[in-house]
Amino acid sequence: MAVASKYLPGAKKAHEAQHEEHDLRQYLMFDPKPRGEMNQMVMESMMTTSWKFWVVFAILSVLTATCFFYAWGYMIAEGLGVSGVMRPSYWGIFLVNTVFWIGISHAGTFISAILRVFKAEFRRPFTRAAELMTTFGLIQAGASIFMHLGRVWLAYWLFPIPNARQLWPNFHSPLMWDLLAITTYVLGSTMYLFLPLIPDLAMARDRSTGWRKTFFKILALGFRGTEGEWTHLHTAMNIFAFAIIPVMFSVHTIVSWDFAMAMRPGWSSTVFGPYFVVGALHSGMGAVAIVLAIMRATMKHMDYFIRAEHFDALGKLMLIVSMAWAYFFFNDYIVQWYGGDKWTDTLLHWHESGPMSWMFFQMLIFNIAVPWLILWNKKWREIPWLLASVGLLINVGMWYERYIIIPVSLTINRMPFTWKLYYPQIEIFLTIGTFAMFLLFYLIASRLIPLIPVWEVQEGQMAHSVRKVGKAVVPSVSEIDLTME
Amino acid sequence: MSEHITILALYSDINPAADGIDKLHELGISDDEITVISGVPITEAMLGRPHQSTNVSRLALGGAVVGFLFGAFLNFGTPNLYTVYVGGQSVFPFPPGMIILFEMTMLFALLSTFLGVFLDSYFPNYSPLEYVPEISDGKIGVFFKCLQSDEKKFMEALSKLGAESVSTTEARQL
Amino acid sequence: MGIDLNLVGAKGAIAEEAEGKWGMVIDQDICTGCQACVAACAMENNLPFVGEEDAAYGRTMHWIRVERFWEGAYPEIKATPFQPMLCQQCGHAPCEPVCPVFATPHSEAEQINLQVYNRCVGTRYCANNCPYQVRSFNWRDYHTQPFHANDVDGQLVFPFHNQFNPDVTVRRRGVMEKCTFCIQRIHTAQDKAKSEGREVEDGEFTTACAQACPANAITFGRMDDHESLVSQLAHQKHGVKHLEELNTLPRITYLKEG
Amino acid sequence: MVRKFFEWVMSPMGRIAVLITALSLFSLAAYGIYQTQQPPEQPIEFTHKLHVGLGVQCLYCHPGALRGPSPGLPTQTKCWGCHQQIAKTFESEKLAVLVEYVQNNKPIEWVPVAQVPDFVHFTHRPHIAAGLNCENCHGDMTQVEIAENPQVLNMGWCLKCHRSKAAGDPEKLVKLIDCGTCHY
Amino acid sequence: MSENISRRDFLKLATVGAATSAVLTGCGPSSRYIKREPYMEMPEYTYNGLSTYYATTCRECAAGCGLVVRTMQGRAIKVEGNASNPVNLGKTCARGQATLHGLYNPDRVENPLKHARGTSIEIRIDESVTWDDAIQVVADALKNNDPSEIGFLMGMAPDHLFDLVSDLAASIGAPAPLRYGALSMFEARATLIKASENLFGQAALPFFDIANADLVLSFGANFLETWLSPVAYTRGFAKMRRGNPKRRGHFIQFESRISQTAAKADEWIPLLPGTEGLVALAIGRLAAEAKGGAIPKAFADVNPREVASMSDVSMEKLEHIAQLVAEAESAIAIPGGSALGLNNGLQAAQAVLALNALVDNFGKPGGVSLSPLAPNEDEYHRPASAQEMNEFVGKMKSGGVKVLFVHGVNPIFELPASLGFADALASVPQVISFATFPDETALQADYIFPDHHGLESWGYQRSATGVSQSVLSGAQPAVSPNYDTRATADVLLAAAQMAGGKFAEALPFKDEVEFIQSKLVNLIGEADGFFSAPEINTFSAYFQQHGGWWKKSSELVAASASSALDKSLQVEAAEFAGEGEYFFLPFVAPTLGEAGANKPWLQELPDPTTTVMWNTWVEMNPETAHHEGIENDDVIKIVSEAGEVEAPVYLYPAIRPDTVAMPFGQGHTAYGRYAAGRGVNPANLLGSHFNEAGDLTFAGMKVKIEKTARKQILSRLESRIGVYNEGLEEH
Repeated sequence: MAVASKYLPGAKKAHEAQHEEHDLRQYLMFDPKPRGEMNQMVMESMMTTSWKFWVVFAILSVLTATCFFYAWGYMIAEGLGVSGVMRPSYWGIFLVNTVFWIGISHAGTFISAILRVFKAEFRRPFTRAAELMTTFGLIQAGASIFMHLGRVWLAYWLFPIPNARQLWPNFHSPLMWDLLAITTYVLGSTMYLFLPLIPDLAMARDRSTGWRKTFFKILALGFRGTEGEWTHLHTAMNIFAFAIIPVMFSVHTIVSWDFAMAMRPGWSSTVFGPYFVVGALHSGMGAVAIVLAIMRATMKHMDYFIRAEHFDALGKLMLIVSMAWAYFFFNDYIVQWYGGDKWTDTLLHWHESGPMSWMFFQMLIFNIAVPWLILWNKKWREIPWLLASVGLLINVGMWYERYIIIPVSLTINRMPFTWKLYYPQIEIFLTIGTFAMFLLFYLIASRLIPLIPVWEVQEGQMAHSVRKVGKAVVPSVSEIDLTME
Repeated sequence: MSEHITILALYSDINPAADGIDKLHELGISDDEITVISGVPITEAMLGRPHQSTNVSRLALGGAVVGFLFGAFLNFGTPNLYTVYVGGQSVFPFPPGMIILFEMTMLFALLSTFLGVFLDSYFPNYSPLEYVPEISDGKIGVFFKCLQSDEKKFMEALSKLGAESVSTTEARQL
Repeated sequence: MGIDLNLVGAKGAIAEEAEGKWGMVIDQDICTGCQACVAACAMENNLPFVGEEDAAYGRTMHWIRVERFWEGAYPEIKATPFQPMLCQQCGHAPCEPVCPVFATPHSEAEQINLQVYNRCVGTRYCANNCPYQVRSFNWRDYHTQPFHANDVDGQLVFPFHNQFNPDVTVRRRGVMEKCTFCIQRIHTAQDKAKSEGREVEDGEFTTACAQACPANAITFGRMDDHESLVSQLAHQKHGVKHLEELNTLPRITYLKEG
Repeated sequence: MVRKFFEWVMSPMGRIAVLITALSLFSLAAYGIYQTQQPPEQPIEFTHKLHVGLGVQCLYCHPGALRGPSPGLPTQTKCWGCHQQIAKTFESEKLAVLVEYVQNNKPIEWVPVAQVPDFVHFTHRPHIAAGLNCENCHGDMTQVEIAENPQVLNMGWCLKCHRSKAAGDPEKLVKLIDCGTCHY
Repeated sequence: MSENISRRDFLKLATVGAATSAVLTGCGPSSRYIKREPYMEMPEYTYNGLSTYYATTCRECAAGCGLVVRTMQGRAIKVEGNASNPVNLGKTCARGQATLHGLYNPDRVENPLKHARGTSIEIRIDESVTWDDAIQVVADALKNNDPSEIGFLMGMAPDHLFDLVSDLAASIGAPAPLRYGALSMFEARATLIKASENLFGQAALPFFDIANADLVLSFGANFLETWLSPVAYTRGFAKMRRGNPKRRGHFIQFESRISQTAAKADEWIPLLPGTEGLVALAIGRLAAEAKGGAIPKAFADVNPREVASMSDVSMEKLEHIAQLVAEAESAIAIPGGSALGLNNGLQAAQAVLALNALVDNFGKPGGVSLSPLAPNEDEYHRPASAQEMNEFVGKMKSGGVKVLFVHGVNPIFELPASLGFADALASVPQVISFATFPDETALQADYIFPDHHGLESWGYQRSATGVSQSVLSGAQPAVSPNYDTRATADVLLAAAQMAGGKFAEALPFKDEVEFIQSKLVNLIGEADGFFSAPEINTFSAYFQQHGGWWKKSSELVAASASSALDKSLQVEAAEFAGEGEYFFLPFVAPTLGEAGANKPWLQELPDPTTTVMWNTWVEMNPETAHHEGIENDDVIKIVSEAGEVEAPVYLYPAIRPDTVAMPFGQGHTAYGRYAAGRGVNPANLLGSHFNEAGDLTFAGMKVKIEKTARKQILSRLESRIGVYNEGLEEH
């Protein structure tokens, strides 16, 4: 193809050859394959399932059934008493999980929207994996919110539905903003996941048989790839890419407002919006790193699509975000520390020397120290398992952060007579349940839809060419990404 | 009166496809009789084809307006139906109103964009269409209708200009 | 019109709105912490008891609690004056706007903070946002649930139900609740007065806690009527309101020593 | 297998099967709803139509409506007060039940039909005082045999009346649509 | 009975229904669905949906507060104070409020029964004991036993039954009934009465007019909790603080821990247990000096400096207090509780009363006087002191009691185990209990012929103290009996009739009400009553309507001051039994009282000072605990000469380091599901030692402390983080 033909072997010098050989391993656009071959690879990665897959699948399904559905049903039947929430920690791990999962969901949008807008080429192979994370993460977030309702069977009262008494929801309430924002976000991101998926579904349709064929045929909507279809698709995707970004920011800002709006020491802080958004990206990036590493390790042919360059770029992003998070954290902390309000002081004291102080300091280590110590080094950034483990630690750290902000901070209020420490009960199982369900969805998705947006990858390879500057071979990208304004 | 047939020319590269299309123009096939399908998006510019118009953006704008109005109704309309005072705040809170307006605008804009794609490209469409699986292998396909009598002429012309294969084709179940 | 003086926490005559309609004065100097108010409230408002474990874990359903702290160290130690803490029926209640379903609206008629049990979906946001921490949540079906204190060996303890006050809704699991200023008594009194074609007189009725209090430390009545005992008491110099700096406009005045 | 199922559904037999299932589900739901609308079994088949037709005032048997929250259901002495003077009482089949109640001195456990949920605190007195008549809410009982409830006593219905009554009197409206007026 | 069953079934159904509806509404089980019991004939005073109110008297303690019970369709819904009753003027304590939990308690004795001693009431010997059998049994017991071998054991309430039994006993020549209650023991009533007898020559309870005093010295008297008439004294306290706009009464409490009462004191003096009397004398002497003039004989031979050194009260403090006493317009000193429960308690009481003599407040407002006798009372009937109970136990042991009738008291729980009542009971051939609840004593009886609950019964109660008027509170049924119970008075009357002869002559009444009326008859003529009536039926109608009868004006009897001061007073050193290193201070749990443990809402009421719910705790000074290596919630074993108990520790900052304190009220082994097996009973630690007045020296024990490995989390309302800074300590 176009790019392939351009790739001329340079003058054979030993070090050059070595250099090129290294590049080949590192950069996806340096050893392009014909589209057909790539399609084949992706299809294979979808079709091949070892016994290991089914074992994991079984375990996850059992966990989901017991820890998510059974535990939740039990809680609905018995009342929230079986969980650990009480006065004054009226909100417990439920809200922690909600914030955590919404945070995870941000990575997808960030990568596929912001990086698309700024034409960051390395994004191409794993946009879809990230977008899936958005949708699945939001499902868990929504579930966690509904779990924490005392009477979840009345949750429909939260939605603006006409009724006999003409009493509508209360739009003064941050929870209502939250509900609308999350609804917008979950619908938006799901559509944004689906649009670029259509051509790949068409591809899969052309290469599958049996019930899979029916499945893909229905989803592909009869896409052929006419100029018109491409144009509409592209226009829509650009609109989405631009529109979903403010939505994404609004969602986590509003989540933060659930806390910031409340008249509580440690909560009513103006920096919470950006602080939460960055925190979300922090955990999101970490999650992407984990998912990429797992994909690369477990799925066929993925080592072709997911390269060192991607981990490298992701690592850089993680480092930057980690720094941003540290900045916002310090910003929030110093203001409260300096303000010297009686209750806030007590709260900070409680964080640092109370029974949960270990969590506070581990949070700082996982979210700041670890990334900064490891991610500055290119060599280390390119090691998938290392990046994945950093991502894992960051996620633990971020989960701690939310835990400290919600149940631990709720212990301290303006009525010292009521201060009590929160001990989670059934929430632990429900948490496990949400994680299991999230992974289960991923597992199923990995076998039902192409995790690699093949056409985007090919587009990228078309866009790239290689120029010799002096003795070095450097990639150069042309404005082929056919975004029409 | 002799009936029309559809001819499909397959290309694996853009340049010959462009040449082929020019040739067809010469041979008097107008643009709207030609359909180009490809596995990757390629602009009309590359093939010297007229600009493709799309309504998606207009629809998105319309959706945004509707959403804004809906948001306005939620925030400034519903409290009128049953007025409840809370926390000494005004019945029509403006700052929270901004949020509602924003979210509803965005939601409807996105929905209508999505809808726009469906409307503009007639999705979903499960009826038989002219198509070959090679397209999704990155090949570029050029369809055009012509009189059966002219079949030979076109075939030669196109294959000369580097078409991988030129053949008549029928609509088929995808 | 001008600026709303209540916004700057203004006190006294200008803060008419801050006075509200119904108000309460609690005299901490004579409150003996005897818990009679707590018991009376429980009996009047169908409060369930939760048993030892849940009580220990901070799930008591009391609508009113008596707080006491310590000052100094032995032998110069002193217990701070007992402080009954109940819903302050704020004029600008922080709990109200945060409820997504209007389950805790402000009553324009009675100028108090309502809790509409049947509308509550149990987000517990109100309780988080209550600076006084006086809201209690029905974590379980304390009235019926088979493994709780009010029934042992899975057998429901029915006789207690005979004592339910029909004027007060019995709450089930997943519902937030709080002190209502005995609104059922307010309504009964108003209805009676109306049927006799007169206004409700000061002291004609009172809340369960005030009625029981052996020391007469609790006084309840109309704040907007400056002749009423409660407003007379409330405007003494040693009357303070809790967390007034938050501009919640609490309706309860605490009288300190002196 | 999935595909097979789809094909079967598309086949005539399949379509019929789907239709039948849908119909049966629907009728089941309908029957359930119908059941909830039935007047409950009363200890005595008391016909309002007859008694009201004879000119017995509502307040004679339900006097509480004037004074307080609940109008009350008549005790057997109330029934007996008239019926002991009516010869028919001792012959008629239907009235045998009443006689039996009185002779065994058993309380008549009427089943109330016009009930609001427990979380709604309704009082008759102010409504009567406001000049409402029984039939405004309970319908025309001269047409009802066994007691049943004519309307759905739901909040929308209450509010409709409250709003109309308070039209043009904001102060009254505030009181009448205040949540705390009925819910506490 | 059948009606009850039907009601129960209805409840079940209703709750099921409500449960389903609750899923939709989240409210219910609907209180309106609980019991829809139509009347056969609507009482003319009853309207549907409107409440009916009955005036009656509280039976939770002996103070005799007037109650007004709100009932609806035959159900008691709420208890309020009777505003016109002088004892409580419309107020109630927590225990009064919770009376309904006694009435509707699931663990009542529902019908007369015969069962094997010590077994639960479910295990019946004879399933079919009817009330006729019961009456037969009682009649035989009366008839077939030598009157001198019949024993009557009564509680502090109700008085009408006590009168009835007294009359019966007197006329058949049986020993007079003994009445007893743990409260009277912890109040040390006997000592107080003896002291006032010694001082005023009249055995009556003194009345302390706190309301009009401007300085109150209380030596261990917990008058805000359970002491004598808590509601009345609480009202007095409030008036003392707020009654007079010009001055705010000053209140000093002498006690070794901060009790609920001490918590309200302006000054708390943690003196060494046993030195109360000395301190009182010292203050008296210093005050007399401050006043100038001759030192009265009473205080002549006390050396304040010695006292200061012995009692841990600094000389400065003593002088400061004496100064206050000297300057006060109306000072008052109150002896009570732990100060009197010592071997020198009587002397202490006299010393304290002498202080009042010094400031010459006898009979004056804000001073001490003798409580007036209640109407229809010839002389004050003092409850039995622990010593008298001990003698009675001895009599039982020696087989001197052939049949024992027990009503309204639970000696096995309320008496210290060391007195051995339980064993003694075993040697009584026939024990007949009239208990409403299956308490420990009832379970040791052969028969239980359950009395109605207080709210289901007739009667009257005299107010012994707390008010300046002479008050007789009347009781009437507020609800019809829930179970197949019967008024003990009726049972005795019927039995007497059945027994015939002198028994029948002794009680010539057809039922309880008639007997009560016979006791009211002589009030008709009485002057100064707040109502009067031409004849008895009208009178008793008013009596029920108003909930009693009382004089309009106060009838305080003043005694001469001189008599108190001119004989010298000695207070010898207190002796403490047992060789432990800690003083042991049992006190009555303010929210539970002696018999509140079976009422779940009382259990859930936090203790005013520790906020502990549902359990027993041991109060210990943190210093001591630290030194002993004990922490919060550690279960420790307390060993006295009489026995040992195990209970979790509460680190209580406001108690003497050399003292441990425990609340009395928990530790039942029976008495229903809420009481049984909950907490421990400190009475088991008390040895049988008595002071001169015959009161148990409950404050005179020394105990040892042993650690155990166990921990038991105490259920507290308060936050240990917020109140004790746990987890917030500086590092």
